[in-house]
Amino acid sequence: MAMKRRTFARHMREGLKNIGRNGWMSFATISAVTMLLFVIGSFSVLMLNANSFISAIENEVEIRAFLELDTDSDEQQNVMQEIANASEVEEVRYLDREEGLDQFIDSLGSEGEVYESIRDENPFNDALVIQASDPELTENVAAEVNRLEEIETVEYGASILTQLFTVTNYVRIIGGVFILGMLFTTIFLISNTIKLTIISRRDEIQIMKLVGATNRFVRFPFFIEGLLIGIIGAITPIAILVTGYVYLYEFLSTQMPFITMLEPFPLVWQVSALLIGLSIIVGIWGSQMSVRKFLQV
Amino acid sequence: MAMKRRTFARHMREGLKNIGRNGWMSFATISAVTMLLFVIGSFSVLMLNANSFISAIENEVEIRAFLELDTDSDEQQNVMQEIANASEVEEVRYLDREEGLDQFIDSLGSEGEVYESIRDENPFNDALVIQASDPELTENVAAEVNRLEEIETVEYGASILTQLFTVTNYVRIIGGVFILGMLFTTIFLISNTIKLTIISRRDEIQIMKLVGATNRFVRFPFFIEGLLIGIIGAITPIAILVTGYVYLYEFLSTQMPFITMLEPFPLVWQVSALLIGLSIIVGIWGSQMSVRKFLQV
Amino acid sequence: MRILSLSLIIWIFSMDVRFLIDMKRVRKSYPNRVQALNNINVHIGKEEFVYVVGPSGAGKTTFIKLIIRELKPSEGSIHVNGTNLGDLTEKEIPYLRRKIGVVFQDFKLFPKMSVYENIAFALEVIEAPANRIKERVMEVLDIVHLKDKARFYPSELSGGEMQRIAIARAIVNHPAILIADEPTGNLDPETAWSIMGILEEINNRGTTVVMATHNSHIVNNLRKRVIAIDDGRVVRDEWRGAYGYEA
Amino acid sequence: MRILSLSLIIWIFSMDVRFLIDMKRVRKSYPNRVQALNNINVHIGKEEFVYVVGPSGAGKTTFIKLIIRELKPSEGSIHVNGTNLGDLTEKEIPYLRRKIGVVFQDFKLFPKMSVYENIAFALEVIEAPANRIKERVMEVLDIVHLKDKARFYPSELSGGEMQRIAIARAIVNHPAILIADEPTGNLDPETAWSIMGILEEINNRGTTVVMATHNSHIVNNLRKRVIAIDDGRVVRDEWRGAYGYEA
Ligand SMILES: Nc1ncnc2c1ncn2[C@@H]1O[C@H](COP(=O)(O)OP(=O)(O)OP(=O)(O)O)[C@@H](O)[C@H]1O
Ligand SMILES: Nc1ncnc2c1ncn2[C@@H]1O[C@H](COP(=O)(O)OP(=O)(O)OP(=O)(O)O)[C@@H](O)[C@H]1O
Ligand SMILES: [Mg+2]
Ligand SMILES: [Mg+2]
Repeated sequence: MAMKRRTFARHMREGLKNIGRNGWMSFATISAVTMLLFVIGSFSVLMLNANSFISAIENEVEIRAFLELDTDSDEQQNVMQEIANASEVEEVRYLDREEGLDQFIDSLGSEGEVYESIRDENPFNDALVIQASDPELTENVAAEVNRLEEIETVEYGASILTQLFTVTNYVRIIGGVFILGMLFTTIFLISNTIKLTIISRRDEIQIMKLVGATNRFVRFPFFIEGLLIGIIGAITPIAILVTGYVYLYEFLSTQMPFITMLEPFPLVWQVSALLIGLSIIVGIWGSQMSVRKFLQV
Repeated sequence: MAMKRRTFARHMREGLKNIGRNGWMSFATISAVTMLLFVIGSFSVLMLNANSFISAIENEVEIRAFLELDTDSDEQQNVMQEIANASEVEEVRYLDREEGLDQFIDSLGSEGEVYESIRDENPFNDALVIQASDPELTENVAAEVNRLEEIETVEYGASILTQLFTVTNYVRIIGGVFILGMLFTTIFLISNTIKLTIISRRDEIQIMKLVGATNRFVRFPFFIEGLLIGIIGAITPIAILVTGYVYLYEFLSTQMPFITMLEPFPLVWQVSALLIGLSIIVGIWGSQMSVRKFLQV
Repeated sequence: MRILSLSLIIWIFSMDVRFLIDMKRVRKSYPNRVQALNNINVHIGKEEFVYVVGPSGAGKTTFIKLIIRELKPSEGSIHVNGTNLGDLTEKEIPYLRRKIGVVFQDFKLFPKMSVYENIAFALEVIEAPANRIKERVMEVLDIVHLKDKARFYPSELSGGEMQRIAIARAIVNHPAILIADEPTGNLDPETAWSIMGILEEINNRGTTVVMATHNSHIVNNLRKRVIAIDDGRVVRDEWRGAYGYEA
Repeated sequence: MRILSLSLIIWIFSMDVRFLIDMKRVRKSYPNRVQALNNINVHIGKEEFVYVVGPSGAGKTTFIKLIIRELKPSEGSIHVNGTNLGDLTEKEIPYLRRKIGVVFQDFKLFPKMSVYENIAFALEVIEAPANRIKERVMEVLDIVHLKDKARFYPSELSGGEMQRIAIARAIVNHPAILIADEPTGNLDPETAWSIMGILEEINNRGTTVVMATHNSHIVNNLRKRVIAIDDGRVVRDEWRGAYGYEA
């Protein structure tokens, strides 16, 4: 049975009024929501950045497949094509021996200087630089490539790689567990706070029932109230996070250009959407769950 | 004026009873304390470990000072002594050229293989490996050492180092800010929750006052209650953290030996002491602050 | 055969809608084992005016709580307005309660709502149009002489004023049954009599009135049916009875 | 000179401890601008028994709240037991209140404490020894005939039972002054009279009793001093007066 429009309007009004009527309690709830959303919001942003940072490191992992000295240009083209076609391979690049040596010496920084002397006897062959479609497939791809007869030897820092992936995986797991834990904590604490405010209004709920209100009639204003508390509670943390992140991004990209943060947009909007969604859902859910307990009169 | 012993006993009893009388509310408060302490506890443990991990990395930073080819053994001893005596230097080690080359090739992993061929023309000189007393002093020490005439060239990865320290400093700052933020959030949310439970008991507080209770008489049981809620709320997170950390430590030290975690003891006891201290202080403070508001009758 | 037809007659009799409130063999014990009512058989017809009297703790309020289904009887059956309360689903309870206006012994006003809002609530529940709510609320406020307190909150009222607001809320939506639990306990005799005037008028317009009271002066001077309860039992049920609960 | 000595006499007079409660030119308006009391001059001596009567909303409860310093007067001075309430510091208020037993119109029982605990509280406050508390609580429970409800919670009591618990708590620590706000409003006449018996006995033992009431039957049959308040003013103050508040 549909609700009359005036009743709907009454519920809206009542939900809004209730926030004022329970001034202190509303304030306590809203500030709890604000704090928790801020914590989980900044934590999410941090973890997303850490994750992209890790991915960037992982994506720098590449395989060097040194070509046999006796391969000619055609053969090199063919094998390159063949490798490029494999589904597990993202990209193949040709690197001639001179360039390979340059890169090697560069990568050693000042330590490389001592090697300048051996430029004449370049120990490198020409090589193919291969990137796997997923960094974790690197080992497989390297094994496959090594089987090709045009390839003399393959190089990808096996031991370092396993360590790297174990570490990054653990970082991801710890981060994920923390995010989930924080999410759970947030949901629990917000609904807990709402429950406390509603417990202290149990008498009012029971009077409503005794005066002939249906459960739906009692619950609707609490629904609106939960919604509004969710929205109001989300405003401050979203505002701080959006401006804070944009500012931090600009600050760090000049101060520490080697740390690559995620672009602020659309990231901050996504996180904001997440926060307000979470906030509203928990606000409504928390209040509805708690009211429900006291409807039995 | 001293409180009678029977009154003290009465307050203790009353504080304990109140936890039962306000069953739901006490439960909500205690579980909020539990959640928050658990979050801040695990976060502290994580950050302490991250911090020690960073320090370990930083401590691996060392300077290689390559000795002039024409220095003889005595001169080498002298200069080594000289360097070792400097207050900014932690340790000096002698590294002959063969060993230096071995280490270099090892450090390259399989990539090093291509260098085996040049063993005969070792490009390294004998070197001194120097560790600064504080990793951040590395640059200074290197400059000083470079001035010595027995030293041909000094090598310490200048650019990498600056990056490393900037990154580790930022990690420390972010971690610190997060810990402080979490601490503030925890204190706020616990006292907020306590306030909500006490607001709904304002009538009772006012009746007490009207029946002739002094402020102290009203407050004391709330003091006990806050204390007990702090203690009870801290039990679970401490138990989980202690066993969890010990277990994780054992698990990771076999699974990922290259990740060095802090020894579980006395770390877990320190963190536990911190948690229970925090919990009790906030419990008492939160309840006393809130009661105070309603004493004016 | 005779037993069957007899129970049939009783059954038909019990279905008779002449009885707006109909309790049969009702027993009520509280969870703490207090036996508040025992073997109560009470039939109250349409448009009746009934006093329920009895000493403190006799079971009057329990009797009232059973009628509005705030409590379920431990035994026996209760019919109100033709409905068996035992068959009532959770969803149907509010619709029963809307037909009954109740003045609670402890008033049960909403502490955070103004006097106006407190009374309006009973009309909002039945989804009355806004303009009618306003008109009707002011009307009943006028009846209880508290028009000037419309914007006050319950905590700003005197005991008697709260009681009159509770009365106003109970009558605001023209209920079929008016139940008043000690509605004059906090009123001076003059105001109490004016309230009695209101109840009588409502009763004359067709509303059944059940009123628990300790006011012997009112019971003895405005003679109506008196149901006397003592220690959970009906000890007397007398038309135009006097105050008293000796059997 | 004459004016000076006159005011001196008034001053000495006002200090006289014969007056346990002494209000001079007291006015009280609430924050919402309701003027509840106006120019109240009331002097109540030791061991007196006073009825305060008046219509609903006249200001009786406000009068009582001023005596126990639940409210401060907007104007005028109040002395209770020789103390000027205006000079009282926050810290001293509880000690004043311990000398006054109060039966509140809305009972003000602790909802989460048992009946026993509710009454014991008033003795714990004055740090009475445990065995005396137990003894005395059972004593007053016996006086109000509710010994068997000691372990009940207020929500499990009937209206009249709550009222009697409130009375028990008010008298438990032998106060110098007993103030009762409508203490018989929820009681049947028989129980009400038994309560009046208790109040009289307490009064005979030397306790000053101030009782706000609407019960004309009691006032007219147990003749005492009657202070009638109407619309915030004392309209009559009569020894052995009858119920009524016409000037
Ligand atoms: N919720 C409850 N739980 C347990 N016992 C209750 C409860 N409510 C009432 N009682 C007990 O049931 C008995 C009847 O109570 P009820 O409130 O019906 O009395 P009453 O006739 O209304 O009395 P009064 O005139 O004092 O209001 C009393 O002894 C009371 O203690
Ligand atoms: N807290 C308050 N805030 C504002 N106005 C109040 C407050 N308490 C009482 N009043 C008003 O003051 C006036 C006197 O109230 P009071 O409670 O003293 O009356 P009373 O004589 O005790 O009446 P009753 O017999 O109905 O209990 C009333 O008009 C009331 O509305
Ligand atoms: Mg009753
Ligand atoms: Mg009053």
